Amino acid sequence: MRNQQASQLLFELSRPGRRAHTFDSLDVPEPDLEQMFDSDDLAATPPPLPELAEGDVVRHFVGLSTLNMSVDTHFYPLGSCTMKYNPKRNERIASLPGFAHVHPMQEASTIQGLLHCLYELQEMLAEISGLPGVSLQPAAGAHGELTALFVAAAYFQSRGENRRVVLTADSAHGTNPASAQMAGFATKTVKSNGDGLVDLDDLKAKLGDDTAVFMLTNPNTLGLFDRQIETINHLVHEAGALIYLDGANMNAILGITRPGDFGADLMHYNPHKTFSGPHGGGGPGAGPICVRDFLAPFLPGPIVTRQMDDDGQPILELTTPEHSIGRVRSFFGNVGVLMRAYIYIRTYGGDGLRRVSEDAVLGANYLLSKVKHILDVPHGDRCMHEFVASATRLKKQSGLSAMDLAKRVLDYGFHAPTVYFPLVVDEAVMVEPTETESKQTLDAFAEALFRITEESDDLVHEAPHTTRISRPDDVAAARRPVLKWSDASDETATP
Amino acid sequence: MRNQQASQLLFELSRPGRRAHTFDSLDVPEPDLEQMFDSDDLAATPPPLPELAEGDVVRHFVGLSTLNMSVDTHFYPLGSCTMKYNPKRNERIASLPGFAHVHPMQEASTIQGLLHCLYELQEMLAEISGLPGVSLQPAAGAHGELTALFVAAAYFQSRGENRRVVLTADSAHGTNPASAQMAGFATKTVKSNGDGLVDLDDLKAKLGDDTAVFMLTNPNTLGLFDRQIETINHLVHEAGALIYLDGANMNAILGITRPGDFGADLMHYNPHKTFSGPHGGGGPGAGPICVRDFLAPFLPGPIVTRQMDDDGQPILELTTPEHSIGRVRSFFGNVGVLMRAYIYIRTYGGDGLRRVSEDAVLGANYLLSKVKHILDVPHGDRCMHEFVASATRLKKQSGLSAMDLAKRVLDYGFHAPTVYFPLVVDEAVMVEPTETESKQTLDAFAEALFRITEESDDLVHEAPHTTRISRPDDVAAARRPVLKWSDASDETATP
Amino acid sequence: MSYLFHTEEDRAEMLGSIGAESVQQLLDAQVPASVQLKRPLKLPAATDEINLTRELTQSAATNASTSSHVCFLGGGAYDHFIPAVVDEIASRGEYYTSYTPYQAEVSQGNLQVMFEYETLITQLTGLGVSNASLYDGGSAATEAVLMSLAIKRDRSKVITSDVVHPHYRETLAAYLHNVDVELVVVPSDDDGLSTPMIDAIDEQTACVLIQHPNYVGRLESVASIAAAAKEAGALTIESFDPISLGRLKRPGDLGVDIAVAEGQCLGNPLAYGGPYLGIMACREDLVRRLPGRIAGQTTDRRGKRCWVLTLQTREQHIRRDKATSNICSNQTLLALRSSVYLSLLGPHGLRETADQCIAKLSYAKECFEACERFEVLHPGAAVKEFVVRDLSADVGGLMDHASQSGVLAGINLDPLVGDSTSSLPDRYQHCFLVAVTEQRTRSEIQSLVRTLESAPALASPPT
Amino acid sequence: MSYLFHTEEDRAEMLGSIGAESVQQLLDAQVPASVQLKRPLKLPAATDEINLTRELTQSAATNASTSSHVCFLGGGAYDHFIPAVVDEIASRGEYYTSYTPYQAEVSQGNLQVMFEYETLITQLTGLGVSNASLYDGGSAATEAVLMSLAIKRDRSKVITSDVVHPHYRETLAAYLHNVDVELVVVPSDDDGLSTPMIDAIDEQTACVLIQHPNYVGRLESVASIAAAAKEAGALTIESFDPISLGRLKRPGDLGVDIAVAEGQCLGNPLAYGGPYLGIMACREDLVRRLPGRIAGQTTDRRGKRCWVLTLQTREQHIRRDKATSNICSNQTLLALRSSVYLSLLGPHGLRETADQCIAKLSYAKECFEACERFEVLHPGAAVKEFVVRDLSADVGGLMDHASQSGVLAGINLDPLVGDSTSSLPDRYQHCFLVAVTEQRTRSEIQSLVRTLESAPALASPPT
Ligand SMILES: Cc1ncc(COP(=O)(O)O)c(C=O)c1O
Ligand SMILES: Cc1ncc(COP(=O)(O)O)c(C=O)c1O
Repeated sequence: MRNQQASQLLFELSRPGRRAHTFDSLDVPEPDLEQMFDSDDLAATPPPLPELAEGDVVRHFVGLSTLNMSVDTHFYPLGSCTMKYNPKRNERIASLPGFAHVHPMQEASTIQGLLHCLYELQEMLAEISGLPGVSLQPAAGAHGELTALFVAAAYFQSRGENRRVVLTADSAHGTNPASAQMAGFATKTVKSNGDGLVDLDDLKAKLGDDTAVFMLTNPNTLGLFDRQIETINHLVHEAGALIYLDGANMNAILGITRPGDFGADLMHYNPHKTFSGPHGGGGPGAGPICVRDFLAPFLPGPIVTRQMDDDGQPILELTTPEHSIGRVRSFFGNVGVLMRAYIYIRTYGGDGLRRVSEDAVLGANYLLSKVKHILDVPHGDRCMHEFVASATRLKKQSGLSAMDLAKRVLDYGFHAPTVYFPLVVDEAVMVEPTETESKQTLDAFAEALFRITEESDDLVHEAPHTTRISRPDDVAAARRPVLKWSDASDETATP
Repeated sequence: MRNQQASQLLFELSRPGRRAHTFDSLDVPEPDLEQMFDSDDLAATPPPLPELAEGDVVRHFVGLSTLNMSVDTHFYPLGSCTMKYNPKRNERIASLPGFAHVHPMQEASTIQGLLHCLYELQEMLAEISGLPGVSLQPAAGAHGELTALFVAAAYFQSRGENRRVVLTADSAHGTNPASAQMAGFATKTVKSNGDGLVDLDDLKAKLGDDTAVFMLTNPNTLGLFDRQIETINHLVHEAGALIYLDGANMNAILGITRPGDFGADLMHYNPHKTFSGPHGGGGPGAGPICVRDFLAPFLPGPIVTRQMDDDGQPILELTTPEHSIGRVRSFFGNVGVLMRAYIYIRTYGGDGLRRVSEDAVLGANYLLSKVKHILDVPHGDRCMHEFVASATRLKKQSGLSAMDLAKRVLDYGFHAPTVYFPLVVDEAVMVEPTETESKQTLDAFAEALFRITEESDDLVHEAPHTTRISRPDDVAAARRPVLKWSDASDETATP
Repeated sequence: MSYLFHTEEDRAEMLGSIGAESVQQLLDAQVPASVQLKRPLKLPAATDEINLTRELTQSAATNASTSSHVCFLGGGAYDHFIPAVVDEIASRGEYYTSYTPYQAEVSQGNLQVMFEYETLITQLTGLGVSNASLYDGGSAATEAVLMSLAIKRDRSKVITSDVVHPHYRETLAAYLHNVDVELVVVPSDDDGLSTPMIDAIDEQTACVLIQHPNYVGRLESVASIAAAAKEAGALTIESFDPISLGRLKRPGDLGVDIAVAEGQCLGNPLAYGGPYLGIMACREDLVRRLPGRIAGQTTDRRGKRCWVLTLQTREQHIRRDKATSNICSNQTLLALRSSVYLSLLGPHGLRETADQCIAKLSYAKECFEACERFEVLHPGAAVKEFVVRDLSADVGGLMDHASQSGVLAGINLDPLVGDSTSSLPDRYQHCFLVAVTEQRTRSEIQSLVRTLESAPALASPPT
Repeated sequence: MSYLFHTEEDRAEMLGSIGAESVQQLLDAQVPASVQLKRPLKLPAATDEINLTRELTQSAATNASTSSHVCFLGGGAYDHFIPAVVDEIASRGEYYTSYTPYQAEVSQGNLQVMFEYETLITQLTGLGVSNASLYDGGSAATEAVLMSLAIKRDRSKVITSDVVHPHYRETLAAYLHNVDVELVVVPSDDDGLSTPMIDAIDEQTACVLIQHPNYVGRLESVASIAAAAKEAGALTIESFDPISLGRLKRPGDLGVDIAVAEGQCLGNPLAYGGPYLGIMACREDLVRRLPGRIAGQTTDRRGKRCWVLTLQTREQHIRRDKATSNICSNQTLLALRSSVYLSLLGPHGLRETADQCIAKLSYAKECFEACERFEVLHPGAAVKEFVVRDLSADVGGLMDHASQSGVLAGINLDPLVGDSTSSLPDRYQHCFLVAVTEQRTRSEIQSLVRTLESAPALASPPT
């Protein structure tokens, strides 16, 4: 049922003279451009973009969309990514002109409704984290990490402390060390112990006078809550350093435990994970951060604050914290994503959010209880919102890798789990079902995994078989990069 | 890449206790229903609808959508259906709350903007047809036919003429005779001649004192403009009857010739064909009708009329024609569809609409110039906006029917042409490319037809091969109808 | 130009292949010069997307709508909430830009949706079979009558009541005008009930058409009427309100033979009257006389379950003048929307919606009753509509007053009172019909009553 | 409850399979009791879709927006028209609910879109390679500087100008604060041009960052600056306006090494500042230092052309602290929107859009010039923005006056003037920045000037 033309590139569909967007004639005088502009500034011809009709464009992009798996179409148990259902009411409400068509340089007085939502969101994030200072500015989780590290740096600088090292966990996401490096810190890695938790001895060994921040993911990327958290808290603060919490896994602990209560001084949220903001094929996200009160003066600005006017009516204003690090991007923040988070939190309320996490934990443990009979799960039979299995045994027995398994899962109509992350597990298969999947779906997924392990090796090695393409040659792609169309070879159409 | 669960029915996904739509508690007192209602009126339990989560519903219906071909995804040369591109601006504008969320019983004074559009649309349809009286009320083309026949009946009745017969062409769409019958007329069929046009002798023979209306499709369903139109016009009116024009093929003649100018007294439009209203998988459409001035007093009401107020400002009002037949449905009409037509006509303007028809004719003749080398085209090598080929020769040579051809076309990623209609051509293959397809697409389609004729008979007989299902058993469906789920057999999932 | 594709080069190549000089030449060869239009069409000039969007956005903003005003209008079309999911699904191109599923292999989505819709409607109505949609509530009621007449060929009387929707009766009258059928509109009793209809049923009666709740919001004795009809060998047609079935008994459980409804309330925008959704379900044994398309289950060549259009010999494209109806294009997209809506609500959501309507209506009634100026016509049970009388003002003026204050307060019944087949009885003079959906809030209801109360009264009340 | 699935029965079965009594037991086994929250979260109560939709629709309606007001605000975010097609495509679930294309076989849609986007950006900029997006214009400019510093490891000076976007400079300053780099902000000349920057370039300079047209709408001598930089062995980074390239020379044709832009103007909603689109393209030979994801072409096992994420050794998930950037989530959906936008416009539509901006801006300038009260600061060529001075009023008050009349008249530059690294020079005191897009009409421009002219003047003008 595939439309053969859909595999062509925009540029191959182009025909000179074809037009989609056309204009009525000008309602003002037409200026003489030659006279107005320096001829050096003007291009003789416009950029050589493709020329298409509106119908071309629609059919092309609608066609391409059907080549993606997505939460709307498939179970998407991609560990660490929290691919939960993206509520349609969020899309509708956030797209209202009064939210979506507001210019970032409008005066606060013209957008009190919007600022009210953003103010409430700040308060909500503070309450959920137990950390009172909030900045909504960062554009994604990694950006939040970076921003928080800038805040930490400014804080230590304000105290005259020269702490240049950031510790990251070996199970941490790559953004942690990358952010630390970008923020101007040196990085050291803290090992995991046999239980997949922080190796306390290694932590102790690496903590020192020069330690600025320990970046912790908790629950960590193995889906485990670090039960040594009080010790960690004690050790890090004892050393005069701060604890940063990578909040990518907040979906496990909403209303159950709060980063501020278990020792974190700074953290980011990924509203595009925890609070159902859609991932958009890779973005946009947002990365609001929360910090302890003594760090709040260093947050980037602006922040929404509330005053009372003469009639006792609340007025919302934008203010910049006293010792602000400045800003980490233009304008306020990823408001479209933040509004979706706000709507989501309003939909659930406090009890509801706790129930979200409970169901996420229930679903993951249920799936774990099935998968452990199929694959090894090195870190025990309890987890929080996700778990990491390993295909090592499979690999030894039949030569099938985590990658093979993942590819074959696609044939069963499921997105694959995350594979080869975290790095601390060999042949890692990281499964996060989320709370918005039914027991039937979890059963079907476990059943698929089981069947795959029973299938012939060749079948699995050569998977996927039912997708638009078979496995791509990644090596060739990187060795001889073709990063844009020039006249890349055309597809020929045979059904 | 298919999500296996998507083939399940809603009812099979249902689990008792699952909920999507939930409610906050009431903000008014809860009445005592037992006391308020007669117990005979109350149902003990609500209807046994399925119980689903919001994520179930979304994934189910998104998944199902991907099993359809559509104009947005595929070339759809379905003859007589004018499957042209459905502009997205029409969707956006028609969905504005000020158009889409207006209650049908609002007073005219509260909806002047909307009534202005509808008034202009009436004027536009009158200008395009050359027939001044317009009713926007009918809900589809067939409904327009019926309404116009009611108008004709009322007209003759008002003149004391007892004309009880409607003539329809043998190449006409089934709605013509069906509408005539429903309107209380007897029907007689007028034959086509060897050129596919009205057989004038047969027409003469059937015309008489009792003839109320001759229903003509022009261009007809063979894609031919009847060049005898002046004679037909003369004959029918001579007999004291009226000419009804089935306007389903208006896409061929916008700005080129007008029904009112070539003799039609009444006609309907299919805005969902001619004016790009999307077909919605079978509807909704609309069926506005235009009539000569002497028929206008019989039109259904209300109609939008324009008055000037004391300041000379136009005021739009709803009025019912003097001798109105009443109404043929509740409320004003299919305003959502009509607004799309209005936006479409505004987008093109007069010259643009003529160009639409010219390109529709160009595209059809071009495709005809290719297809005639592949299949017989019994009615010559010129056509208007569509043409009808025949698979008779193919059938004789290789046993392949028009149906086989159509099914195999699907494998090439195109929707099939209309087959077995009109009835006057054996093994009819009716192709309407529309003006919104590129030459490349037309070439690819012709190429596909050609290749199919070269393929092995078995391959074609067993087609389609690449669709979700192979050919369904229509006979079993009609013989042992299963028209609702009770516990219809479940699909099993194997990739 | 707008949505056209062909470049000058394309045109030349295409004409070359055809063997024509120009498109005009192609036209001249077919359309006699004498009937060709020699001038451009006189239409507003072509307008680009930017200007048209601006102009029509401004035009739309001049209309009162349920977004700008609080809506208490009903009368067959209601301001129920439409969940965001409904719009999201129905705006997928694969649904709204496809045609009738003539090629089942590439239309399984639409066909399964139709089959599911039919099942949902049978669940909703308690009847055995549903078609895939008709145009709207009014034409559906009329088609049900025509269907009954076709089944009861030897009978030629149709009975209905003066509290059935005026538009439905007007439609019915227009359809029956040229056929030899007697349409009897029985006056309702003082309580606004159609029970007197029972006495009019006789051996000539093909069917009775009732509405429940009726146009003035009253609950009819459907079961008694249906029993009387059955006794006389006539069919009973009930025009029902889908939302009300969250709480009321289903047509199928009341002895009804054919149930019809306006499906707008199930997730479809008000859109000033259309496109709406004509719902029709009937007893299983009547299926071969049912108008409109039907999707059914079958298997493909490999034995896989699938869906097709079926029982097509009822339809115009096969049977032409012998068809059960002339309907071709129907309201599939609206049926899809309603299926999504019903799937989201489920049994509990539908019940809750009905209950919220009932509770808010009761509250609104009380508020009006507490007001000297107004009389609530029929006390007692109602689901979402009731009639209020105000002798102290011209009802049209009263409604205008309210709409200027941002409230669409109700339907002025005065213009509907009269003595045609489609009129309401005199009792509804000086009255308006108020509809209360689950969307209305306590404070909106309070402000409705306050706004109306504050409207200027007539110098001398009418008599 | 909202979006949850598990029924009580499901829960019981699931716990059974796990072998746990309750979810609480699962939690207790992992989360020390001492850190568990013992109370419910203090958040507003759960709200149903009906009530939340009503409340937030009302809240949205209280905000001024480009739908309620005529917008002349720019400064890096513009009220360009967004064709309906863009919204329709981007609202398809397959796009907006998918993740980063880690499994290429089921992400060919997103990957091809990324590849096409990259190609479109190279066509737009005239540079050899583009990444698949960064966060926004400001962070993209900063990433370009970091990239330059990484390429020119032995150099530690970054030069920019005081007419580069204040937010971009503020961002840059924050990023560079903890690293050993000198940020030099060269004052512009009286014409609002950055040409003096040329003299500041030296052997220590890693890169120069210019904006063209610059923040006050002036066209910079990009080619001369780039030539001077090249001469000194430094890289040139141009922050460009995508729409302006319908008429202006492309960065790649001016000798620029890295081009960055805010892509909001290419079909993305204003949304009070985000999500926006960071565009970044560079010379082909610099690709291994480019931050962000890149899609590339390859073949599958059957030799079929396909697309993958490539050159991933630049990225954090492979290289961790050695990565070219920490970016992970990017702005793919916005890149999709921009690809659709550029496909619709094509070369001619882009040119026409730029030309309409220029013509309407010229008209607006004339209208202001015709007005005694106002001074247009820099006459001469401009594409969509210019600065107006009004000595007779407090600019903030003036803008308030306009917004109360339904016009968002311009950006008050007063708060941006100062002497930090991110300030504008004193010359822009008492000024506002007016942006005119292709959407503005003659009559809107006239009413802008009329509205401002009618604003009350200060008793004594400032000095
Ligand atoms: C554990 C963890 N940390 C950080 C990130 C980075 O977040 P973002 O992609 O929003 O920048 C991710 C995202 O995948 C993550 O899983
Ligand atoms: C020639 C012709 N007449 C009439 C009709 C009926 O129109 P509608 O489907 O709008 O009722 C059609 C629709 O297919 C048609 O093709």
